[in-house]
Amino acid sequence: MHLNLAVNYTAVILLAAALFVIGLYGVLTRKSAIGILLSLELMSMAIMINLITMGHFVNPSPLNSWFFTIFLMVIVASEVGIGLALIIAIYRSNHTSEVDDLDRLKG
Amino acid sequence: MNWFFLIPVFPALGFIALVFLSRAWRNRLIYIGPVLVGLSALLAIIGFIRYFPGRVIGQPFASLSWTLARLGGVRLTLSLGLDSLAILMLAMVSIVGFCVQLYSLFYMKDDERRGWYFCVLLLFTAAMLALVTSGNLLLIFAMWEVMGVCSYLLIGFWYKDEAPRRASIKAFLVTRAGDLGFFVALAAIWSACGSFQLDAIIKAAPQFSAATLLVVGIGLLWAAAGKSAQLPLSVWLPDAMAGPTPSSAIIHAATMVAAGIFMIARMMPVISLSHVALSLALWVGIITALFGAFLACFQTDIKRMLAFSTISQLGLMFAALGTGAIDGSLFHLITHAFFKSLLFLAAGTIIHVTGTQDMRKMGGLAKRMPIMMTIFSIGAFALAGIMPLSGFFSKDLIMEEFLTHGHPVVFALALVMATLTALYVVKAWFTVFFGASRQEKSHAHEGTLLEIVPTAILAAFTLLLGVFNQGWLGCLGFKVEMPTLQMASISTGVMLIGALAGFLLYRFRIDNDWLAKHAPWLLRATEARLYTDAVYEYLIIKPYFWVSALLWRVDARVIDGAVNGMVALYGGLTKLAEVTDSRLIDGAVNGIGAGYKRLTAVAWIVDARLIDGAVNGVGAGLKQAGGLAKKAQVGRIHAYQRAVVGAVIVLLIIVLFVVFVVLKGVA
Amino acid sequence: MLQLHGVIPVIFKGYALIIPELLLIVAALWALFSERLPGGNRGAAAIAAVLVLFSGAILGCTAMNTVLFGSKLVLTQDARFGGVVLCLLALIWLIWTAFAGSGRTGEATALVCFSLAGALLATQAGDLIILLLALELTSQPIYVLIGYRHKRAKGLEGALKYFLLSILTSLFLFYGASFVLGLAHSTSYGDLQNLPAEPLMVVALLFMLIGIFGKMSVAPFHFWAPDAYEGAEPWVVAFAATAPKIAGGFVLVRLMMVLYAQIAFLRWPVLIAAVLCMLLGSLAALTQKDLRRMLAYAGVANMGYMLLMVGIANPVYVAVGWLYALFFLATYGLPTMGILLIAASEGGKVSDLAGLSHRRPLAAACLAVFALSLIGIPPLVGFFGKFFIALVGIAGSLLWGVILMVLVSAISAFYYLRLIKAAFFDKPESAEAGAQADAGAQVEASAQAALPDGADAASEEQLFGRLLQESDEALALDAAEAGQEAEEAAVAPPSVRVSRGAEFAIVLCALLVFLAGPAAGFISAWLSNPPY
Amino acid sequence: MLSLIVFLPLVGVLLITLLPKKFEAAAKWLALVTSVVDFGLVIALLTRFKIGSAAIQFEKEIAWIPQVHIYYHLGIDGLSLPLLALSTLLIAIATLASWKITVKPRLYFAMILLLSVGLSGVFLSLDLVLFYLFWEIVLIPMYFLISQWGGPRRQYAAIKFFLYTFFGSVFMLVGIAALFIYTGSFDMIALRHLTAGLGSGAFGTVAWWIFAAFAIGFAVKIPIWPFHTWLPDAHVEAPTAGSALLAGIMLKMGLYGFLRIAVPILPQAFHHWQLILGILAVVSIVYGAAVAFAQTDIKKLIAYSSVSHMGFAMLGIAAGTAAGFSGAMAVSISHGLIAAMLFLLVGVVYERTHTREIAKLSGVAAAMPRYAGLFCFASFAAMGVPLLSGFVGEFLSLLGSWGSAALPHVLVVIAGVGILLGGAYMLWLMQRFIFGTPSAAIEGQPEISARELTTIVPLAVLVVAIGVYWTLLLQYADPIARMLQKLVGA
Repeated sequence: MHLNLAVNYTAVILLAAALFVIGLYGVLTRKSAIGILLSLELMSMAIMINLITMGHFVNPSPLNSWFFTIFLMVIVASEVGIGLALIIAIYRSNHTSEVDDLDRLKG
Repeated sequence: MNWFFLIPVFPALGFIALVFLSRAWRNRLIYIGPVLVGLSALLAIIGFIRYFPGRVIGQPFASLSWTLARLGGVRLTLSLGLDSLAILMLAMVSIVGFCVQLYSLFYMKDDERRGWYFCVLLLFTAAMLALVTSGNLLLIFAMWEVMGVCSYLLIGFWYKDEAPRRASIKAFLVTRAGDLGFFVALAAIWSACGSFQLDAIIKAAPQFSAATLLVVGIGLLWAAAGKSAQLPLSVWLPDAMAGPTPSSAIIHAATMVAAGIFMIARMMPVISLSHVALSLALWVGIITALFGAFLACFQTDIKRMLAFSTISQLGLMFAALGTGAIDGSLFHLITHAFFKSLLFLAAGTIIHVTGTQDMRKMGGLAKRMPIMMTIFSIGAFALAGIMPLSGFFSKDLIMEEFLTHGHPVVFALALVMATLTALYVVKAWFTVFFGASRQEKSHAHEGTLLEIVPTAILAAFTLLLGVFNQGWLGCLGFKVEMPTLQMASISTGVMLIGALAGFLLYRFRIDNDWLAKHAPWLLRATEARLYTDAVYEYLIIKPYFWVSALLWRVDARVIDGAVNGMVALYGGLTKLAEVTDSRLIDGAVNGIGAGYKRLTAVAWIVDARLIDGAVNGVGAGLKQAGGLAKKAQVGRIHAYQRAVVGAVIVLLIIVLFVVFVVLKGVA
Repeated sequence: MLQLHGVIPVIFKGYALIIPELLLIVAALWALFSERLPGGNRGAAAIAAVLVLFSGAILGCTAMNTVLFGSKLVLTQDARFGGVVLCLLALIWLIWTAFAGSGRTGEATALVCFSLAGALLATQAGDLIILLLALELTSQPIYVLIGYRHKRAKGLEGALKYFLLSILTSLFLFYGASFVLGLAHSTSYGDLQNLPAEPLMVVALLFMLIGIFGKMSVAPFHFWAPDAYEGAEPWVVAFAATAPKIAGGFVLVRLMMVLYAQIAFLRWPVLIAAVLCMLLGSLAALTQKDLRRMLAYAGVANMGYMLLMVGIANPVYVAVGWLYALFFLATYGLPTMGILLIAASEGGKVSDLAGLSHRRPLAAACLAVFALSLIGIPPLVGFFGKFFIALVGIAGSLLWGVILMVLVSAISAFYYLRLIKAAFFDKPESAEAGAQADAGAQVEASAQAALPDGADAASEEQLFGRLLQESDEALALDAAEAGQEAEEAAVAPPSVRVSRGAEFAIVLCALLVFLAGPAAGFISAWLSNPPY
Repeated sequence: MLSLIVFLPLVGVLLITLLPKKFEAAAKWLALVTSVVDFGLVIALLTRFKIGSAAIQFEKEIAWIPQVHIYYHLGIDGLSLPLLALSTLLIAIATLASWKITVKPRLYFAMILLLSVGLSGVFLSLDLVLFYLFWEIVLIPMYFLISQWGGPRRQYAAIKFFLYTFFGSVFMLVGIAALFIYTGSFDMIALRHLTAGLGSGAFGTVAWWIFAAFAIGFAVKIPIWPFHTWLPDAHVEAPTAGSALLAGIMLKMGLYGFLRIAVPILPQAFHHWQLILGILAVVSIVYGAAVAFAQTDIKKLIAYSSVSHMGFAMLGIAAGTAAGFSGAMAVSISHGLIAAMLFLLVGVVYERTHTREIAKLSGVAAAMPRYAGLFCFASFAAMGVPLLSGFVGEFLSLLGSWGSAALPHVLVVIAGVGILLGGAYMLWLMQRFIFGTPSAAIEGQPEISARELTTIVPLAVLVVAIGVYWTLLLQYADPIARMLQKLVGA
């Protein structure tokens, strides 16, 4: 049985874009810092999907887009590591990770 | 090099010698003054005799010129020229100067700053001598102003009290106001004929345009009016009496005030080309003459009376110049120099003896100082114009000139002026010398030798110049006949009427106290010098104080503010842009309560700030802008994120608009 | 026996390009484990300094082929200049830390070396993937560095803000890069030239631009900079405020070189950002109390000047514009680092600098040199930076931009002057400094000259007077802020000793600023036509 | 030779900085020696200078940044020689006048020498960028001089001075850049032909704007009327030597800028600007004189009088005739001497009484007769009395502006009234300050000391020398004035 794997690329790109915007909305509205971090991850997932689909158009071979995606995963992973460390340290020092309370630096 | 050019150099050397010394040394060396001026007087007389009978004015026997500078390629030269008018004026100035120096030895002998007095007097004499011999208008102007400085220093000699200080400033400023005219005339002459040499100017004068001639004419007349105290600028002379009397004798009687008349006489070939200038001189002259004579009658201070008399005599000379002929005015200038300086010196002795300048307190001095009385009388009667004395002949010549040049109205006014002159002279003569001495214990005594000799010399000249006028005047190339019998009788008659009126006024004590009862308005008018001072006070001096104070506040507040206001405006505009920008982002995504409260307030602040931005200056203006620009930094992460996303959206819209509307596609 | 001798030169010649980065990685690793290694923390910084110097020398002077890994890394002349400038900055920073670093300098050195490696890679990147990797490698260590003294809540808050906002903008960059990948069918810069003309390309390129702007703290995306820098230590900010921005600048210029065809529409967002930068940056910096916050805004303004050069459309002057944009980045980096290193041992506030000329006259002189260079006073290098921008700006028909720059730099002169005023003429409030009599002037002992009654003195004072005395209390401060001050003061004043080495670093930086001025000709010549 | 004159004081600065703390007092001797040697070099130059030619002499040119055509180009001619001599003389006198500086003397004298470097550089450089470089260098030492050793409100005055001048000079920078774009060169001498070649088509409007940029930069420095508000504050708050230098020579940099750069390089644009500059000049004259009249602080009065005198120089330039240009040069030199003398004299009283309020000072003639004599001499020179240098400048400026086609004659008459007003405030000052009964502050003050005399007498001698023998100054100025008139007239 031969699965018709003809993928409709524009649909996938639109999916990625939708995911990106949802992540963006999450970043803007989530009160807790961890929530924001999650939304950022969501946005990076969208970018990865987009990268993979773009692979189809990369002419010699899609290897480059795969490398791009893998590198992106590594980078986002390290970001999450640093981000969580920061949030935990903030939580420990002033017992809140609510983003809106952290507004001492201004002007 | 002609020896006679040394005449101005001697007093100049005296000045240089004295000016750098300490006060003590200067006071010891005051004798340099009379010696040097005497030397130059001697040289001047020898020069006069040697060059007598001289040629027509303008052809110098000897001249000396040197280049001051090259200006736009043209050589700017200065020159001294000894022509007949120069040697005559040299003689007059140096003789009067010598007499005044001698007299000052007595008058200033116990003043502890006499060294400085003689030093400035020497500079003044040098400047006047240089002016008289100068053949270059620029040199005349330079010496003209140096004399102004000397008169400022001499009037304000006793700087400790208030009156001399104010008088000296007034004198200097009014004469400099006059000099402004000279400045403009010089500028006009330079751009018209490119040289200041008198002969060059006179040769090129006919080619001048009418406008230049008018400007030069009026400019020079305005300068002469300033220096010779003619009506618009006559306010300084009466106050200038605050200075030492001998200095007034030479400055405000003989030389400086005469410099104006002399300069106009020198430049007459140019000025006579513009009839407007001539008639202006005529009428200003005669009105000033009347003004001076009229006020002189009401003066109680002897020096102030003499000052007003000088103003009126100068007015007469000015009017004589107005007729275009310079012989009458020059003749009167020479004679007036002698008898007026004589009167001032004599008045100095009288003041020294009686201790007061107020004539009403004097009286009965005839018995106490017979010699001084005779000398004073010679001067006074010459001024009044009594027959044998020089005053009569010079005034007569001027009267004739009015007639010959067809100015009957001016002639009549001159007659009125002559009567008034006779009136105040005789009145003063009687009040001072006759009647009971009005002082408690009058210790009046005869003048010392140092007072008698100089005044006697001047009196001698007053006598001689009159009778032998054809002689010495001939050297100027003038044909002067004796006054016709008819002319002599008219002027003598007029003089007698005036004298009689003067005696009657004295006899029946119709003086200021009487006036106070009967015509108080007249008394106030004469005291206020017919309100000429008031005109300056309220029209020029007070408004100027007010304007300068206003400008000073303007400068501190508005100019600074305006310059800074611009920046505040600039600050305001940028803030406006940012506020809308950040509101758009926050508003678009979701409103933050606190943010709105602050942002809406901004609208009010914006216009308040813009309106008085001019006032609060760049510091505050920028600070407002800076402070509000900081407002966008609210400190909350969400606000920043929304700002970022908002900016992305805005940029996206703008770029897409640019690409698809402006550039029509991406190609 | 392998012809090692043959191989080594090949290796050396072939892979010379990445040797600087490798050296930095080695330095970083050494610093990480420096507690137990000989030399300890400080030694690590010194070793790192030597290695950085060596890598800078390689980049600057050795002849090497300029393409590596199939044009993934391309060393053109601008990348070489960027490498040298970044290594110089890092060198000065490391020397300072080696002598005056406090606490865990080992970790700080490691983080800085990693970040520097990333920056070098970014300037040499010839491929989107490498660009992504390099930018993230540059900024991630900085997040940690900013939050370095975790005991102070402010530091962490600053770090978090920097972290979240920087990630947000880089995600935009990657999202744009993914579309560009699709459109250009390859990740290498070479293929970016022939992008198809469709709306998606415009959006993609804009997203990439926004990502880079976020890294350079350009105006609409600069919000993280003031808070992040205020939270961090001045000596941390010294590196954080200069290296990533310069790396971002070089990346932007290289992208512009590549995307030259699309400059027609790309220049508009750049110019808008430039205007916003100049206005917002200079005006907000006017009333700042905190030195780091002030320099953050000043940095934004300086980026604005640099963007002017990138926004030139006139084909004749575009190349020269890029060249002088890079030159200007160097003239911005050195003085900023110098000022922050001086402030590192004084304290973050501008008022802490008071009386510096008594305590450290040499440092005060250096501060004057840095401030005057940032104002643009000749003969310092800042003047030549701005003068070249003015020259090329007018030639490239950006007269309005140059006039705005000129006006804004006139305003900027004010807050830089406040630094000099604080260092030289202010009296330090602290008691022990009070002993030195005020150096105001011997006339100070005189009777106080009565203010002229004519002009009311209030208007006079209103101009700058109030700004000067009042600059310490900003606009209506609410109580929380005051509370914060108290807590801030309670923390012990920075216990950093001022050692001779640290002074040497600052003087070295001042010398560079001073000598670079007259040598501007040589530098621009070296930049435009490579000697080898 | 020229580079030696410019950079010799820099050697002095280095020596002073090396002085250890305990030899602080030696700084003033070092500065004095350096400045006197520098002045000696300029006098040597003066003797070898070929009078009567408008060409640049002692020229020296080295490539500095050839890529952008910037050359280290120095040269001197009739215009810059007198100004250079005046600046080196005033630096030497200022060093002598600040003998009593006890606070940080090393920094003080280093700043004075740095100022000398800047000033000589400005007057000698013939490359626009080099000119701008030295123009800015002058700002730094003056800022430090005012804000460290100044009066009570020195910070405010120093920053205001810095920002005003910087604001002006920043526009000049744009002007220089624009000029380079159109002509491709920074060399002042070559630019004269290059701009002529461009004709007045498209370049006409651009030339107008470039002239405007230069005019703003120089106007702030001269200062001309709307940009003058920094001058009174800077003068009042600067130390004695500082304000003597500021008034004596730094105001002339603006005039020099007009005569060296703006007028010869952009003559067509100058025609359009002549009337505007003339009106602004006359406003400066009358405005400066009027506001000076209302002052209660002597230094502020003299500062506003400088605004008025500089107005005359500007009128001379705006006239565009040979006499006008010579007048402008004469005013700049003579005002330099007179203003420096006045400020040094005020400094003498300030050092004794520590107050400059005219109300508190009166009757100086009784207490200090020789001082009073000098002050009267200086005031008369300021009033423009003939036989003193003040008259030369004002007379030539008015002469020039009367003959100029661009300026209406009424302007000259108003300027004449300005001279009268100038006399008014000077006399008013003398009456209150010199004459009258001695006030409490003046009573018993010691007479002017020998040191103070040595700072003032050379200036007085020069004022009289120029006043009497005009060619002493005009032999240098006249060839330049003729050349400028030919350029403008063409």
